[in-house]
Amino acid sequence: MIVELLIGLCLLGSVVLFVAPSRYAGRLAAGWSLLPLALSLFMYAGFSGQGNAFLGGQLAYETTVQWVSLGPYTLNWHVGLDGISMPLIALSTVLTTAAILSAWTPIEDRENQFYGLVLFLEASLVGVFAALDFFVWFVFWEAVLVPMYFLIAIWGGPRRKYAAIKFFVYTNVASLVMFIGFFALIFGLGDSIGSLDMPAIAQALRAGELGSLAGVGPATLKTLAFAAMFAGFAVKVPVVPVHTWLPDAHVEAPTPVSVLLAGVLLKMGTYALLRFNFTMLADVAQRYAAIIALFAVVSVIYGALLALAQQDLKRIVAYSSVSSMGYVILGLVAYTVYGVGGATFQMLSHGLISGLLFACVGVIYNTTHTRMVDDMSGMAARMPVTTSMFVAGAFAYMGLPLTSGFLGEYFVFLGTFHADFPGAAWFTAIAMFGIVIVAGYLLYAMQRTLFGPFGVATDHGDGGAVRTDGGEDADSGAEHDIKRAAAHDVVPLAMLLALVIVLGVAPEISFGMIRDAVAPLLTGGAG
Amino acid sequence: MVATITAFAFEVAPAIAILPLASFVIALFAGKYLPKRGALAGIAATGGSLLLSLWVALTVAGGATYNEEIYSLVTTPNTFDLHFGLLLDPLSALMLVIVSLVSFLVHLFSLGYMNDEGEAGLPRYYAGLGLFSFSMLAFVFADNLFMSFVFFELVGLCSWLLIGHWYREDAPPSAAKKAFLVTRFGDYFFLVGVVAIFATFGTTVFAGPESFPTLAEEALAGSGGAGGGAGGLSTFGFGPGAWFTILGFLVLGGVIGKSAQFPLHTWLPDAMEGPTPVSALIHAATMVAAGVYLVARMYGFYALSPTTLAVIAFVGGFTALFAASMAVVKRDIKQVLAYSTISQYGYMMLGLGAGGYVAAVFHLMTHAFFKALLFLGAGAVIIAMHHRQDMWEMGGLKERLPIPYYAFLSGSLALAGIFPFAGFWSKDEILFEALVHGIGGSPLLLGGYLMGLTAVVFTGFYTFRMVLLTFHGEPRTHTARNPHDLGWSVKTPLAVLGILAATAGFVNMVPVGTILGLERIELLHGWLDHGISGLTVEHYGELTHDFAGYTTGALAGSEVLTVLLSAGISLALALAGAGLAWMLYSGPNPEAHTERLGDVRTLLMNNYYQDEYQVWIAETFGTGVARLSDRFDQSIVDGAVNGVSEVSLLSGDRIRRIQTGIVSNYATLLTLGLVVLLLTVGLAGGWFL
Amino acid sequence: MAVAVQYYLLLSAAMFCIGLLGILTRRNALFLLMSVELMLNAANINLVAFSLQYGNLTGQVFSLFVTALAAAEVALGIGILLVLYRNFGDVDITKATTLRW
Amino acid sequence: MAVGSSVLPTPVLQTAPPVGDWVALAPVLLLGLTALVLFVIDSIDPDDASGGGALAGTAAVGTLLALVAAIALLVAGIGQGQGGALRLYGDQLVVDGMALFFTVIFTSVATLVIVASYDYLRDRVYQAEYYVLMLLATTGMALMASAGSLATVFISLELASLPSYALVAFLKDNRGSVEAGIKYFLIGALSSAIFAYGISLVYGATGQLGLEAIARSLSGGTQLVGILGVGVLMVAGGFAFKTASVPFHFWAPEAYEGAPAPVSAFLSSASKAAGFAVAIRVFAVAFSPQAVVASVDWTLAFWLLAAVTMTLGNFAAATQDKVKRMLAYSSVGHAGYVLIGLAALNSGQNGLVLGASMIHLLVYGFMNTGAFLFIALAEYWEVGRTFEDYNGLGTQAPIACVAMSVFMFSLAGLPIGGGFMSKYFILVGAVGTGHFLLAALLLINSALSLYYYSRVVRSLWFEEPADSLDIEGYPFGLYGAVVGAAVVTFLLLPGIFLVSDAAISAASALFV
Repeated sequence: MIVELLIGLCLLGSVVLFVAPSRYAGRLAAGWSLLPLALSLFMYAGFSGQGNAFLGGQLAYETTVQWVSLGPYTLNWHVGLDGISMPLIALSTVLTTAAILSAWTPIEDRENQFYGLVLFLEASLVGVFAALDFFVWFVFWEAVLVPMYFLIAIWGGPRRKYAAIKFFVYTNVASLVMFIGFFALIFGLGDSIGSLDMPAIAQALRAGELGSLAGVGPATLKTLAFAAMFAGFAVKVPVVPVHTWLPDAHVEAPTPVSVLLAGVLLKMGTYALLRFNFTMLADVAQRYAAIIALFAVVSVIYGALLALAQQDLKRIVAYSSVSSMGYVILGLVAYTVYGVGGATFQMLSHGLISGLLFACVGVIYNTTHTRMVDDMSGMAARMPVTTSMFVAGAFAYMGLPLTSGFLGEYFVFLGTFHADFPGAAWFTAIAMFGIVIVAGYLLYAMQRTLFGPFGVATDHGDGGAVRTDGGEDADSGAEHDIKRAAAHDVVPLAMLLALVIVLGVAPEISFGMIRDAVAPLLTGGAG
Repeated sequence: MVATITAFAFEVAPAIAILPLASFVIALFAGKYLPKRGALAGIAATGGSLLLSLWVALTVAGGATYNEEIYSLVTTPNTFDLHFGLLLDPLSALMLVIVSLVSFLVHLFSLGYMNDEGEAGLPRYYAGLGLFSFSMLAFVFADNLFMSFVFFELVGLCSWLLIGHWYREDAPPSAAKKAFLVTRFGDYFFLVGVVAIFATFGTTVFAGPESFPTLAEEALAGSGGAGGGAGGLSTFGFGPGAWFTILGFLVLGGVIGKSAQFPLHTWLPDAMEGPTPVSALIHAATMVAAGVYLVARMYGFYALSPTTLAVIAFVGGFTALFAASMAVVKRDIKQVLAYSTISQYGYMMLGLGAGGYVAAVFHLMTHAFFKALLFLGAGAVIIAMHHRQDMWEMGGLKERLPIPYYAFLSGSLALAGIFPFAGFWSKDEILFEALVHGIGGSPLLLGGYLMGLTAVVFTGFYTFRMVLLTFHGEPRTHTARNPHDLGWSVKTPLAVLGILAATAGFVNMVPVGTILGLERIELLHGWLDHGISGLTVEHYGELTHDFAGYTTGALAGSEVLTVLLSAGISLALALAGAGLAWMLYSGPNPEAHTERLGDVRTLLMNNYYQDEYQVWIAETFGTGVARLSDRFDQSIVDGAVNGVSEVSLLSGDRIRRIQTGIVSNYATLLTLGLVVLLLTVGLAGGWFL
Repeated sequence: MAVAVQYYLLLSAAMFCIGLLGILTRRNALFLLMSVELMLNAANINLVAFSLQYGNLTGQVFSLFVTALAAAEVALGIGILLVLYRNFGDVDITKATTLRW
Repeated sequence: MAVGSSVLPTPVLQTAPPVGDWVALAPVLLLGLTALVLFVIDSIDPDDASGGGALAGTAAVGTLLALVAAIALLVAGIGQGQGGALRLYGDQLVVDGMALFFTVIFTSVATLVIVASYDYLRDRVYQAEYYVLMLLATTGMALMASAGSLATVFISLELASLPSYALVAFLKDNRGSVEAGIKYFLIGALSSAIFAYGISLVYGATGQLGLEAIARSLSGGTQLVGILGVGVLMVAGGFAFKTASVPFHFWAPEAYEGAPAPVSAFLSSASKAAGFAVAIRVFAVAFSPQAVVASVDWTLAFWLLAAVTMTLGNFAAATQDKVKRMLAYSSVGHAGYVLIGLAALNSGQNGLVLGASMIHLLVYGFMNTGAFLFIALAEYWEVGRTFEDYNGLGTQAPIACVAMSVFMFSLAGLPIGGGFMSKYFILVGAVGTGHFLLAALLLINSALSLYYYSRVVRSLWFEEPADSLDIEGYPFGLYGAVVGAAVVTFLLLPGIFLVSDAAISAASALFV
């Protein structure tokens, strides 16, 4: 019942916040979010699952209750965790707390609704990672869209409505495509399953029990369903060329929401790919590995190139997320311990690091009110701590050793280079070039914004931008209204950075359970 | 008892790196509350590291070695093992001493250069130095290539941090970015290499029977050189020989970037934007040495591939000449030293490529001392000159700064390769190795030799041009007449290094040994020839002989003659270069003769337009392609998305026009619809047949 | 059995089509009501004819219902027609086009 | 409302206790009786001193009682299980799970609409007639769901339709209402003529009007394929009119837009459901034999209707300026979704696909009614009809706007309400029967619908209110109905099992 407790806590918090007075909402939300955070860490510490949830592993915190019977199928409330979902749940709770803290400064309107939606989002995210019944999972999967839509559209930037509806419709279409693909499989399985229990489905599919549906033979059905599901999840990840909702959503979303969007929402896509495409239809994934890898590599390189062309700090990080998520796909397709495990680890790592970077951008934006690289320079002089965090986060993003960013990418490379599919080494080698481009745009952005002589172009002045140039003294910032960030702005940064380093030095904390859950995946796909 | 103590030295060896890490943490978090802003912690830590390193070196000298795993990052059964470990053998012990010594001295020097000058951001500075020392030391004792890569990258970060120390100016952050990016470009290949080595051998351990050089050797030996099977190793569709060559090249990418070899050398001169002690420590003595050290570390692997060796030698020789020529015209004292550093690392690469493993390590050691010395000397001059670095603003500092002068002179003589200073012995040995292997059947090496030899002239010239312009003649500016006073913290390191620059060469006097027949005088050779089997000079010699076909030749069949001739030629050329400098720049008021070079000067001042073409490449293939992609993304990819929505809405607008508001039309459409339905179903059901 | 059932069918079809044509071409609402009556009675003819054909009374009874409902429909229709006239001043159904698209 | 709070058991397997006809028909009788009582009240007190309270109260009690009765019968397993459907009056009426299920929908919608009408009709004349007409229409719908022969189908359909025409034109002085009324009436009259003619042709081909009798007669095939085929399609046309399916939908946007909003709610939810109820019964019982489908492929007809209906409805809704008209078109679109259930019949998953359609109709009954009642609320406030007029309403009336957002997202198929479950159940059915093209169309339309539904949400919450925006009063009845509908809509997401099992087993029972 502990998973239900976790989800319930988030939902309850959401309700409480909706009725709470705006004035106290920030503090209340932060305090409340510690409850699920603590609970999830407690669950993490006491995690006892073994093996892969979908492949007959021993689940932790499992509950099954019958819910709906839909014709030939039973829908159960079935939740449970394995070594893949547990870290992602912890990631969700951690990032939610971080996002709430980093929202204190920028969110000044309808706070109670904001935090209520964030906690609702948290509940949905936890649900996505915990659910084992398809329909339960799908409810949470779609439920994520609603708070996100509001969060972007109400508290977002100037083009927030465009971005919100784009995100909304785009990802919804994707869900439907995936849904159709998945149910084609379910019906293809015929009588061999009686519920929408995903582990049962996965095992049935891997056991080769797929029949034909509407005159389509099992092999073709499988391939088509794989394609539909891949296309659906690819939007969420996002994989080039279905990525264009992401930069808009990121740029327009308020920074705390970007933290969650990049940190957790994108992981839903790769998590689902791992669970559905790469677990249930492992044989198809292996047959078309080279094509999938091609998508991954294009995402990596093309995403990085796009990031290189951007001027808006958030757009840079947004496109770089496209690039980083490409690594995850590449790792998944490898079907090696390091490949799939590394992909999962990279999900965690990228969640923390991109969250950190977005939060840093947010802290800077809070005081400068611009995110354009050209509009500011020398922020380090005024915001030394934030700058340090930004630098650390950026280097972690570039894959600096002893941060989780390095290990995530390294695991993936290691796992993919010797994978079985044709050209694996070449794909990997090309994808690795991403580490050079990522260094290029992040270093460029940092050099331009954080270093050099201090100055901020503000558009407050009449008739064009006014650049204020500061002196050498760090303490004279007050006159330019560029102040050191408040403690509550920095705490989430420090929290995330600490985790990035801890995972970078002691990856076994999560890689252990990930590996344990991934290992069964690598053997015995359907013939 | 002895065994216990031996073991104990190795047990505490991790502390060599951990101590500076602690100083990093202290400086970072508590630096601003400490009396010297973290300097003392750094000095204590690196001092401790130095002592421990010496202890380890002594233990290694006693014949013990150590090759153990100490921390496992990932415990993954049945697949690649990612761990940190300790490989303590003569090579790493030597390097540990060098690194911790220079680091210690630089920390000391920084008291004078940074603290006394009232610089801002000292905790950050000392934290950077501490982190660097930690990373570098850990890199040195790494027992596998993965760990090497980890710390290779970390030293890159430190380099970035420290070059950009004065971040409020425009140039340092830019230089830092460039340094990191250029080395990152090299590291990309290194990363591919590490991963590929993992994929090929399943391990990246340097030493032992299961190490990758050994496995590679066995694979090649087993398959008779090239083609055929590779002892169960996956060679990705290549023959083992070809594949190992590719692997070697990949790792070499990182080496070329880090050790600033052509064509990835362009970052190093810019890196001089950092504080001078940093230049001394990172961009001269240690970090830049990481590349060369890495080649030496896995020499057993490189020795298997003649192609790789030839390329290393050629790149090294070319870089030595190329960089030296640019140093000739520089005005900034640190720029001269920067190009000289590139040039000297070129020599080391030449040595490694030419099969002169001992020579290269030897030069690595002597260079660490004399180049650190020169940089620190330059630092002392810069302090004295109130942070002016243009040599044409100096002059006549000899009388005013005697200790720096003599120390600097010692370093310069070593750099120029003048007998009997350290550089002479080591550089000469490299050239000698290239020569003998060149005439012994690998004529390609002669090309490297000739380039190295030519560079000797340039080296002699620019070194003495620098000395003369800085210290001799009449002071050319007011500052030069009234230099700043120097404290003990500046002078002590100079003195120590000055002595080492003069004497370090005596550890391996090959010419003397050969002539006198005293093998034992080649101490370094002996030092590197013991320790873990497979990592010894003798073994490397066998490998280069068996796999790369290196055989020692001799001029006129006489080894002694060859040695003498080689040493004599290089000394003569060095003296010639120095003499030319003396001719041109001695006297109270030297003139700038560089004008006479005309277009060549422009070319040299612009560094052969290396920066320009690299920037052009980066702009075209990086930014240019990025812009194109962005435009493509906005217009085509996103345009398609928006297009779909626009088309939908437009068709929605059209469709709703069907509803004209006139009910007769509705009735008509309704009837038509029903008729269509009837016809469709009727046709499908075959009613009309 | 005087007349074969298919002739009734033809008659009813013709009536139905005439009624339909009336609906499609007329603009006066009253004519539309009449046309609908024609169509409904076409159905009635069928019902009665087939009732005879099959020899059960179901069709005949049902045709009574249809007739009754047709009457009710017309009554209601005329009521709505009245308010239409009151609002638009006309019984031309093509004039009432405030709601469209 | 009451549906959500009562637990329907999983299919009852034992034979239901024998009950009298009047018990089985209790909901229908209650509805009819209430209409008569309202006549009486109006005769006694023509001016209604209570301002409509007595009338609305009586009507609401009547529909509520009918609702309770229907639920009770459903729970008791009347007409379900092994005993099969209860056949009354010579098979003219059938009481089974499906009939009761649909009765629950009609009575729920009617209750909500009547409660809301109390405020909407305040200070208007002819209130008694309004409630009587509504009750009679509901009675007709309940009878439609129970109809056992084409004769009762036709009569009950007209009983439901005729009051509806009058209701649409209820605002006699409003040109929109009257215009909507005449259009609705004319199209309705044409459709019922086509329908009657279709019945006559089916009678001609089989000699029967009873549904099961038709099935028996057709099970061996027929010589008169052409006559039967035209008849079947004309009958389908009649249902298409009732369900507002293309091309019989033309009345719908006008009628829903012009009619008083509660009437729009009633028509777009209950009337549509009634059309589907009778269509499902007729096609599942009378025309389902393979012999019929082989020569008269009415599933193909419904396939075409579904495809065209959902596409036209959603695309036309996408660019509307007025919220009510948008909802009207969206209602057409939803008819298309439900039609998938009919199009996918005889593909081996009858219980699932029909059940999904029925569940969707039930959920739709709440969410769509709620949405139209919100429009009624807006009309009550006189804030205007376009999207822009709704700008910033969220700040003025947050509770109602939350409710409206629930309706919109639920209609769009997001997991904020039962609409999510039912829409995806339909999609499951479409995929499970191999109708991938329909599934793809559903996908496209669903995406588009998300766009235009969220326009409402956007107006309510994201836009700045116009300066003139000022609402007076929070009418209790309207609010109660809107919030009640929202609560049920929301609860139907986790509580979908309360109705899904009943729906699917009721649908399956048709084919036993």
